[in-house]
Order: sequence, then structure tokens, then C-alpha cells
Amino acid sequence: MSKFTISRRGLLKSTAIAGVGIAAPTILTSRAWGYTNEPTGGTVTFGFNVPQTGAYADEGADELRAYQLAVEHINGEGDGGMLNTFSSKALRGNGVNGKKVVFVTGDTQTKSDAARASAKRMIEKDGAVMITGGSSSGVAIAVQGLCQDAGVIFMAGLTHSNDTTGKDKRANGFRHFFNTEMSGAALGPVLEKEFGKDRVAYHLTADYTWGWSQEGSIKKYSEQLGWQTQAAVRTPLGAGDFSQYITPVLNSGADVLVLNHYGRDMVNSLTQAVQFGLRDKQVNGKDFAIVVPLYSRLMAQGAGENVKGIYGSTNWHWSLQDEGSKAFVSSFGKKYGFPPSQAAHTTYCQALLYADAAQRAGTFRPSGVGAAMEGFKFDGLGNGPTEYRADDHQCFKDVLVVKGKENPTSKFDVLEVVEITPRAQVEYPASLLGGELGPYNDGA
Amino acid sequence: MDDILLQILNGLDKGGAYALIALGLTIIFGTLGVVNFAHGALFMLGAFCAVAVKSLLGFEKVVLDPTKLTAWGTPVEIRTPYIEAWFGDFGTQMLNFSVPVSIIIAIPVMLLVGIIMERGLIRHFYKRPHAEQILVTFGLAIVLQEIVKSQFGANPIPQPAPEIAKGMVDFGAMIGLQAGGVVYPAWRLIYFLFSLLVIGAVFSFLQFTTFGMVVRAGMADRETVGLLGIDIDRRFTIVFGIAAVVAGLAGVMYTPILSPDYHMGMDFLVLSFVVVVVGGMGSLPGAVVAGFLLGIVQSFASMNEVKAIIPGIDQIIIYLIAVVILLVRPRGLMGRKGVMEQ
Amino acid sequence: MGRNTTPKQDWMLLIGFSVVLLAAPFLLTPVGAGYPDLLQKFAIFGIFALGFNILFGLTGYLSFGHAAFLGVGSYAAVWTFKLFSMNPILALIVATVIGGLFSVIIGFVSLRRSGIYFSILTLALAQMSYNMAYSVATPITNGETGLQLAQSDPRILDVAFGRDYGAVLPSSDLFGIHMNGYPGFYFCAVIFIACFFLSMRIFRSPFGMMLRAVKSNQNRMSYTGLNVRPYTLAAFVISGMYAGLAGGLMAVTDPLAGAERMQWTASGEVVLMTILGGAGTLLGPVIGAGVIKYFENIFSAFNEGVLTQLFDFLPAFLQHAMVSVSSLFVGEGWHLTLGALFMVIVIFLPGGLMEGFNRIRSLVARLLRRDTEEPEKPDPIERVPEPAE
Amino acid sequence: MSILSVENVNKNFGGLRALNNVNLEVEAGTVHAIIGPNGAGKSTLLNCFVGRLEPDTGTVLFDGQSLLGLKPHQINQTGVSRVFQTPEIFDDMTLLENVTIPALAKRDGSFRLNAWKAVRGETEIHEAAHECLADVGLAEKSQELARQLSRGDKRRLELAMCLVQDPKLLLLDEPTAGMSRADTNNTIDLMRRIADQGVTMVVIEHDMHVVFSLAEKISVLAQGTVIAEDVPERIKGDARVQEAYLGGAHL
Repeated sequence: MSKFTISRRGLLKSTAIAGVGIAAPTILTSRAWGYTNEPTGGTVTFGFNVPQTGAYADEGADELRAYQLAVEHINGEGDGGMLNTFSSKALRGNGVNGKKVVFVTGDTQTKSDAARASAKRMIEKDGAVMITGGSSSGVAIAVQGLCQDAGVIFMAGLTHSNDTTGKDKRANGFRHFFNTEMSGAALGPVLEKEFGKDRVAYHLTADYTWGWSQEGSIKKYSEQLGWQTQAAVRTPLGAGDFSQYITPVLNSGADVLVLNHYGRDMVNSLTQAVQFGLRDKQVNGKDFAIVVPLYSRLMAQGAGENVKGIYGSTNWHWSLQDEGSKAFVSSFGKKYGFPPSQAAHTTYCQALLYADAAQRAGTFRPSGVGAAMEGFKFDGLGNGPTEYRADDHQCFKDVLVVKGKENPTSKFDVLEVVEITPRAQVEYPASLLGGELGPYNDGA
Repeated sequence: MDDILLQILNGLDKGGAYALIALGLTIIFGTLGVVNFAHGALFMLGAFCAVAVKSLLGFEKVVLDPTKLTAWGTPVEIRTPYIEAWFGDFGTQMLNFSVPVSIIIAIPVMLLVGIIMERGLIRHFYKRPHAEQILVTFGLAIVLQEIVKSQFGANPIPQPAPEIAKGMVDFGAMIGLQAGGVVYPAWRLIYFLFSLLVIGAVFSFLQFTTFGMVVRAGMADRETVGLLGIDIDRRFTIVFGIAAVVAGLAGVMYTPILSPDYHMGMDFLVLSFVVVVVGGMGSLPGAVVAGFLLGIVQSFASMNEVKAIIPGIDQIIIYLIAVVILLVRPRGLMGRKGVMEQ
Repeated sequence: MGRNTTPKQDWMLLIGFSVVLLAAPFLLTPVGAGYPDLLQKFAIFGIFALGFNILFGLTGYLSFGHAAFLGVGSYAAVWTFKLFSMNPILALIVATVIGGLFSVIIGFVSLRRSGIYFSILTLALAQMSYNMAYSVATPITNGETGLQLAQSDPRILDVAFGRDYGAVLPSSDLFGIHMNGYPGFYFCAVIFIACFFLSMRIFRSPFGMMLRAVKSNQNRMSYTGLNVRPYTLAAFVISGMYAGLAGGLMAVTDPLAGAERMQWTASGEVVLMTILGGAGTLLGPVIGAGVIKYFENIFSAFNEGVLTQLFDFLPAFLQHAMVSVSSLFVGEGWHLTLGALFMVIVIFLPGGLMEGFNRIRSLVARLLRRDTEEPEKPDPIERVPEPAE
Repeated sequence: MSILSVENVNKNFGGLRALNNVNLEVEAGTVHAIIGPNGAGKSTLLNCFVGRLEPDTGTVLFDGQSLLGLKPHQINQTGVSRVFQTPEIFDDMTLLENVTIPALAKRDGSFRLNAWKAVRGETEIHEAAHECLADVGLAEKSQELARQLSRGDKRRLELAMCLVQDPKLLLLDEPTAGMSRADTNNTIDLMRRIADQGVTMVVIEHDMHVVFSLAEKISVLAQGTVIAEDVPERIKGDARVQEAYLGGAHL
């Protein structure tokens, strides 16, 4: 029966009111000090919950490739990838806590309901102790909430909204990826250097929480530089043709266009903005500039040559030359024949970080794993020295500012790293974004 | 003033796409009485004709350079499109013009797709209830898009316009306004003119040819035309093919505006139904008028000045207009009585 | 399902339905569907489809906006949790009522038109609701993130009764039984059975007969002294309440409500469920809902590892071939299978899956009766009615 | 006493004058036939009685109550039932159901949310429905689908659907059109039986055999005007009527 669905404390309280009799059968089935899906055999199950249909299907497929690679490496197959460069040496290539890692997969469809259904299947049917993956913040927050209730760890995939480790953070959830606040902080100095202090910005913002959050952080940091914000226009998600939002920019007097769009919206709005001549325009005696705060190399490919010279930020890029990145690109490229995306990188790291924490904790119990992860400092995973901050379960590391490459050598080579903004510049106090972690839930 | 003119241009451009898709859809409604949920998929297939042509033209000769290695240790591949290798500059030009070239390819391909679809599937559903037509064509749309996805992936694939059409045209100066006020991308103007051309071609085909006359008669009263001993079914096959071509052409030409992906058909499906219904079921002029009307209204609703008064109006304007029109005019702008009312 | 059933047949059907449903955790385990979440989804979408079928199956009015009521029901339930109490009964009542009210408004406007014009009106109104819920109405809906519970929610009734959930997020519970896992499923199942029973009563009642008359011939109905509008509106509102209830149950088993529940694709899904199973039949939509949810949750989870295991008994090269062929249809290709299934069903079984069952049944009956040498006359009652052109 | 009285009814379609100052009095308990050449406005007139059309001017009183402005279902609820030229029946329902629906409409009014009790429990309604089906000779087919019936049977079914409502006024639009001679005679017998029960009937008919076998009074309509109204015997000899029927060879 529902061994993991009843939180002990809540149950005791509620039965005190309702009378003991009714809930008794469910108590009997739960083991005394167990936790949800405690692995009993020789294997431990991870749940990889990625978009396989819909707009982010390719990103999801890349995440899945990275997960498979990570599982191989944890189990001691393949060339070991970033395990060799990872600063923690707890994992020895024999699985985790002596158990071989197996995995199950599911399709989030980039919809909260579908993602939760898929995660529930992994927890209820397949016995997963950890859920990871995803390619949008709405989904990440929804699944994170679910994992908290069910008592398993959630290792977020590609989710960039502040809320994931801010307003909606949960004790059982951890994020390696950066967020809109860090994007703004990282982009600020570069924008100043490239475009000066006297600029007028025009925002086009995807009309949902992530978009607003991104718009807010860019506004905040650009206005600190002395920029003015001329307008911030909300565009419907999936508008397709953005011409009706772009033409007002033409004669508005603004000289910077900020596209707070991601995925297909980004591809379309950027393509169309370039089509309307904004990249080559002169306004106020300055070259007009377009900024895309969150870049994804996969999506940049969709915009083709339109990304040339466009600035943005990214979590990781395969052209990085540190040992960790080189090991990962080599391992991934050998297996699949092309370089990994940032989505692949963050999910690979998340799988490794979870396995490592569980190994160090000697258990898969969420509170144990979480304690091992909190405040954990590591290096060698491609982003330089990194820390999983205990206060909000957010990784703090350097952020890459990139720009569309003028002369790409291959179809994967579309971005170049302009600046690696050091961690200190993008760090913020946990209280800034609000929210409560709450206690760990071990479930069962 | 300039802003308003620009929004009108946006609306005409958008409306051109809406009108083309809705035109094909309403031809199928009007003549065959079939609710075709796969029509968006036809638009998508058209767009992928362009993708396919470009990748065929761009079929690359791969030379491995053993002196340089990729980040993962394999030799770097040097890729040159065969067409450039063989034809030099002419080849480069062909690649540059891949979207217009695709039109020539897309016409026979889409015609064939349409004919096969009608013969193989749609034909057997003329007499079936609309609900079943919806289910089968929706199923077909899913199958088509999944096939495309398995071939081309889920990511958008950029299809740039030819270099010559990439620039901006000073439309304001052309109509005697101050230069520099109303400049508009050349390709979008081309798209608008192209949609007018196709619409004109379809109308004159139906208006001035005997084939068209029979089809129009069939739209008005199918049984009578059948009684006259005219093999209307065969003509309807062609009609379906033409509808597919119109949707496909709309798709091909739209690719420089919207990088195609496998899902784009579904995104246009709902919208095209709204356009057709607002125009009135089975009315070709209605579909065209409604297409441009909704395009322009949508553009205006997105203006900051309008959004300041009613926040979020641009999110719902299309649907709002549809509701208002249907409540004021029961059968849309130009619909005929009794078509699809059961 | 024949229409002229006896009370005994009806009771047998209800009992059979209940037994199968209550035993579902055991029956469905061999096919991999015997876990609480999917079982809950079967019941919830079963209710949704049952309600939709009262409108579409009986009156023939094809609504493309029913997901809006599902979404509104979910929001209403979550707000009830937040503001008043975690008790699911209260939340469901509120969800059903709000779903009903919302459908009165949309129904009143949409039912002024018929046929495809009606469909587009419902679609447009539902899409408007969806777009607003996603953006402008974020204060009420919490937009993309979805409406969630928070520890700081007031829950005034719970507080009044001295209920304290401590530091953890509360989950809905019925006097101490938490509404997730198997208890959640059985809670849904009981409501599902009640809904099925109600739906059966409606099908057999004079009211249900009038609804079928709407589909058959509205002219004759008017000249027979019947006012068509209130009948269609009543059917619309009843199905809207079913949808609201289903949405409420979604929130009860999993207290989160997102805007995407209201999108047109979600409305399309219930249309597909109903047609796939057999519109106008009592059981068909339920089966259709089950099939689609099964595909969505189980087929999408097959990856190469699972397939390799599945074809383990084959020689290596065959195994490899089978895995690569079948992987086109499962995992990330599950949409392909679903699309193909829609086509196959509607091409070969116009009346949906229920027609398939009926055909098998009459085939068996014919085989059994062969000795009597009496050729079986097609039973007109068993025929799936072809809707009017 | 006249149960239906029509005064000065005019109806134009565009420039076409379909009804021109029509006056008509139908006595309770009689069979009143309306005849006239094609396009004379007979069906238009009938449509004005059931709410399908609204006259431009004039009054239509049924049982002392104006029918103008009422919806079709309201008119039916006052006691007017109509048989159409092309049968309007519930095609994909059984004959029994076809007759049950009007019976329920008569009992429950134009709308009732009667969703709990099963139809099969409505014994009285069923008996009435069976009786009416037996009256029109369709009792054996009560479980067949209506669409499977022959055209003649469909007409009889529609008649049964009207009869089960016990109408005060029954309107029939060419009840025998397209029927065989034998079928026509059966129908005449049936209608006579109905008339004997005291039901007022207004019949539009082309077949003069039917008209003269049934009607107690005949109105002749030509070009939207009533050119004659009288008992059958005198109508036969009326010169204007003969004229209207182009020499009236078949009278």
C-alpha cells in the first residue's frame, strides 16, 4: 500500500483528531524507519524525467544521452568522463553504496501534469529514489513539489527561473543550473563594457513567470549601469510571429532590444528581430544591440546565422577548455558523435552529484543525501569551483557570457565564450528570493 | 502614424498566411464536407519541403582532416556542399535561393501528397460523421508530424531567405511618406504579395475554368452535379490536391519568417479553424477576408497603447473576435445556411 | 449497450463495473498499470469522459472547450484547500459547483449556435480562459508554475477545528485518510462509480431520451412541444459539472492546478477519448480514457533498455532489429502509436472500441447459435447509430 | 365554433407576395382541406400556424389565443400537432421511442429535468405509445429503427407521433403524397377514424380522392388568396376553382 505517501508527523496529528481506526492499515504496511523506495536488492533506481515530445524534445533527448553516460560512468563502464576530474573521489566506479545504478525514463511533455504523472509512475511503480531532468521551470517546480511530498530527492534539470530555488524551493530539491538573477548579474558588466552606460532598452518578455523574472533581473542590473528601460512588452507564449511586437521597437528610440524568450519563442523573436534589420540598425548614433539573456546552443542552432554577434548567458559550453569540460566533451562526443549541450551537461553533473552525495552519506535516505550535498564544495565538473549552498540548495559557480560566433566552423560551433563572470559577482543572499526550504521528507 | 502603418503591414503579412491556410481548409470543407484536422500538418509538410530541398541541395561532401581533431578526438570533418563543389558560384546561388526553389518542388510534392491522402483515406470518410473525420485526420496529423520528427528532430531548422530579400524596403518612401519612417523587411512584403498571387490564382481557377465551375457547382449542390453524370469524385480528388498545395506553399514561403519544426502544424490548426469559421463555412471569400481581418486586428491589439488600456488583450483578441462575430452573424461573415450546422 | 435494458441488466452492469474498478489494482498490475497514480488518472479521466459523453454522445454537440471546466474545477478545489479546509469533500463540492457555474456562462453563449459554429465558440471561450490563466490571471492561478499549497495558507475551517499540519505541507485527507496513493484511488473509484451510476440513470431516463432526440432531429423536437435550448444547456452544464468534479479530484489526489489543463489540446483529448471508446455508449468513453492514459504513461516509458529485456528471448541480431523497429513506436515515439491507433480504430471500427466489443459479442453469439441454422438477423438495437448528416 | 381563425394574413418573401389577405375559419371537430395549385401558398400558410414563419400582418387565433410570436414548441403545447410533407421523425431511434417522446412532451411540458426515473418505468406512456403505433398499424415494428421504414411507414409513424399527443388541432401536409393506392386507402381509413374521435384536422392535399373522401369543408388557395371556401359538393362545381386548376379536368 501507500508506504511513501503518508508523512508520519501529519498522520499522527490527523489521526489524533479523526480517531485511530481508519488509517491503521496504512501504518501497518510501512516499515519502521524506512524511507521511500529504500533499495533492498543489488540495484538502485534513478528516474530520468525529460521532455520527449513537444518543443523541447531534442533538449530532452540530449539530457537522456547525458544520463545514460553518467550511469555508465557511475557503474564503472566507459571512460569515466568527469568522474576522473571530479574533486570528490568517493565514487569508485562500482555503483553507489555498492548497488548498481539502473534507471527508468519518462516523458514530461513539458507539461506540469504529465511530468508529475511520469514522476509518480517512477516513484510508485518503478521504485525510483531520485527524480531528475526537465527543461522548463514550471515543470521543475511542479515535480520538485511532488518529490518533496513523496519523500524522494529531486535533482532539477534545465530550469532557469529564480523560483525553483527561491520562492518555491523545497528541501528535497537541488539545482545545479543557474538562474535569471545570476544571468542578470553576469551580463551587467559585459553589457556595460560592450555598449556603454548610456543606453535605452526595450524588453520583449514571454508572458509567464520565467519571462517576468528574467525581465526583472536584466532591468535591475542594467538600470544600475544607468540604462533606461523604455518599455517592457509582454508577448504571449508561442506567439510564432512576433512582428507586431517588433515594429514598435523600430521607431521607439530604444537602442537595445532584450529578448526575454526561451526555446522556440527565442528562435522566432530573434530571427524576426534580425529580419526587421535591428541588428544592423543605428539609433542615437550607436549600433543597435540585441541581447538574449538565456542562450541555449541547441536553440541557437534553430536561429541559424541570426545569432551572430548577439550576447547572452549560458550555464556551460562545450568549447570550455578546463579538464572537466574536456573530459565530458570527449566522453560524450565519442559515444554520440557530437558535442553535448548545456542541458546534457547540467543533467550529467546532477546525476553524478547525487550519486556522490549518496556514496558519501552511505545511504539513499533523502535527509542523509541532502545533508551530504548541503554546503558541498567541489571542482572539476566544468564550471570551476562550485558550491551547493545549504540555504537554498542552489549551486553557485561562474557564469558564462557568450556571443553568437561570427565564423562558425561547424553547425555545433555557434557560440563563443566572451567572459567567465566569477562566482563572487553573481552571488546573492538566499533571503533575496524568499521561500522556505522546510524540513526534509524521507517519506515512508 | 508610422506605427499604425507598420501594424497594418504586419497584419496583412500575418493575414496572408492565415488566409492561405484557411483557404485550403475551406475548399475541403465546402467541396468535400470533410473536417480536416490534418490541414495544419499539410502546412508543416510544405515547410519541410523547403527544409528537405535545402538539405538535398546542401548535401555535403565530407573530407576528414586527420591533422585536426575535434574536442572528442575524432578527425575534423570538412564539409562542402556537392552543389558548390560541382557548380561553383551557381551552386552557391542555388543554396541561397533554396526557399524559392522549394516552391517548384513543393507544388508537385504537395499535389501528390494531397491526392494520395484523398484517395487513400479521406475519400472513405465523406459520408462518415464529422466526429470520425476529426479523429482520423487528427490521427493522421500526429503520424505525419512524428515521421517528420524522426527525420528532422524537434528543433526548429533555420531557413534563411535569399540574400537579396533579406534587407529592408523603405515602404514609407514608396508611398510618399517621409523616408525611414516605415521600413519593412523585403521578404515579408514578398510573402504578402505571394499570398495575394496564390489567392488570386485559386479564385481565377475556380471562376474561369470549366473545372472550377463544376467544382463550384459541386460545392453548392453536390447531388445535382452528380446527377448530371459528371464524375465529381475525381474532380474532388484534384481539389483536395490543390488545397494541399495551397497549404504547402503557405508553409514553404513562411519558413524564413518562422523556422519550421515538426509541431508548427498543430500551432496553426486551431487558428486556421477559427479563421474559416469566422469567415463562414464553405465561403472562399469569407476565409480570405477573415484571414486578413484577424491578422490586422491581432496586430493592433498587440500595440502598447492598446495593451495599456486592456492588459493581455493580445492574448485573447483572436478568440474574442471569433466569439463576437459568431454571436452577431450566426454563420460567420459570409457563411451559407446549413453548412456544418449539424 | 442496448438501449432497452432491463433493470436487472443495469444492476449487473453497475456491479460488474464496480467490481472491475475496485479490483483494478490487482487486475492491471500484470500490464504495468497497477500503481496508484495511473489508477487515479483512469478514474478521473473516466469521470471527465463520462460527463463529456452526456453532452457529445447524446446530443451530438461537440464541445472543444471542456478542459476549461476541468481546469476551473482544479483551481476551485485548490483554493478551497488554501482558504478553508483540506477536506476533499468540501473541495469537490466547490469544484463541481464552480465548474457548473462556469459552464452555465459558456454554455449559454455557445449554445446559441450549433454544429461547427458551436464547437468553435466553445474552443474560443476555453482558449481565452487558458490564455488568461497563463498570464493576466496569474494572481488567481499562479500562471505557469501552477497554483500550489503553502504552509502559510489560512485554512480557516481547519484552524477553527484545531487542525494543525505542523511544518510540512498539508495534503488533502478525509478524516485522517490521505488522498494520495491507494486510498486516493479508492476515493476516486467510489466517486467514479457514483458518476457512472448517475450517467446510467441519465441514459435510461426520459431526459436522456430527449437528449438523443436533440441529436436526431431538432426540428421534430420543437414541433413536438419540446424546448431544445434548456435540454442542451442542461446537458452542457451536467457535463461541465462532471468536468469540474474531475478537475477537483485531480487537485484532491495531487494538490496542484496548472493552466495547461485548460488548453485546447486537453479539450481535444477528451473528445478523442470519447470517440475512441465509442460516443453515445455508456462504457465506451471510460474505456477510451483508459486506453489513452495507458499509452501516455506506460508506452512513453519504454526505453531501449526495457525493449532489450523484452526481446531477450530472441537471437542477438533479431533482438537488435526488433528493438530498433519497436523503439520508433514507444518511448519518445509514443505519439506515433497513438496517432496510428486513432486511424486504425476509426477506419475499421467506426463506432469506436465498443463497436469492436459488440462485434465480437455478436460473432460469439452467432457461433453458439449455428446449430439452430437460423441466420442471425442484425439486431437493430445493437447497432451503433450513425449520427445524422 | 371555430377553433382556428385566421384573419387578414399577409406574407411577403422579398417582392413575392406568398399570402394575400388570407382569411380562414376552421370549425372544431371538422376536417378542413386546403387545396390549390403548386405555389399557391398552402405550405406557407401551414408554416404560419406552427411558428415556422411569422406573418407580416394579420392574426392567427387558436382556441381564442394568438399563435403569433410563439415558438414552435409553445404552439405545440397549446394543442397543435403537425405532420410534414417530408416526414420529420427521429431517424436513429426506435419507433417506440419516436412515439414515446411526444407522449412525454405532452405530459411533462416543454422542458423537464426528468433524469432519474427510467423510461422503461413509464408504464402509462408506453401503453399510450403502443396503442398509437397499433392504431397506425406499426405495432409489430416498434423496436425497429425509424430510418429503416418505408416512406409510407414513416408518414404513418409521424402521424402516430402526433396522435399520441391527443392534439386539439392536427395539421397534415400532403399525408398521402407518394403512397400507393392501397396505402392511400389505408391512410384515408385511418384519418377517418381519427376524425371520428373528434380531432379537428387541417389537411393540405393534392389527391382529390383523399380530399373528397375526408373533408367537410374545403378552402381553395390560388396565388396566395383564398378564392373559394365551401363544402366539397359546391367546391366541385365552382368555376373559379376550375379556372385555377387550368380547366380542372380531374375534378
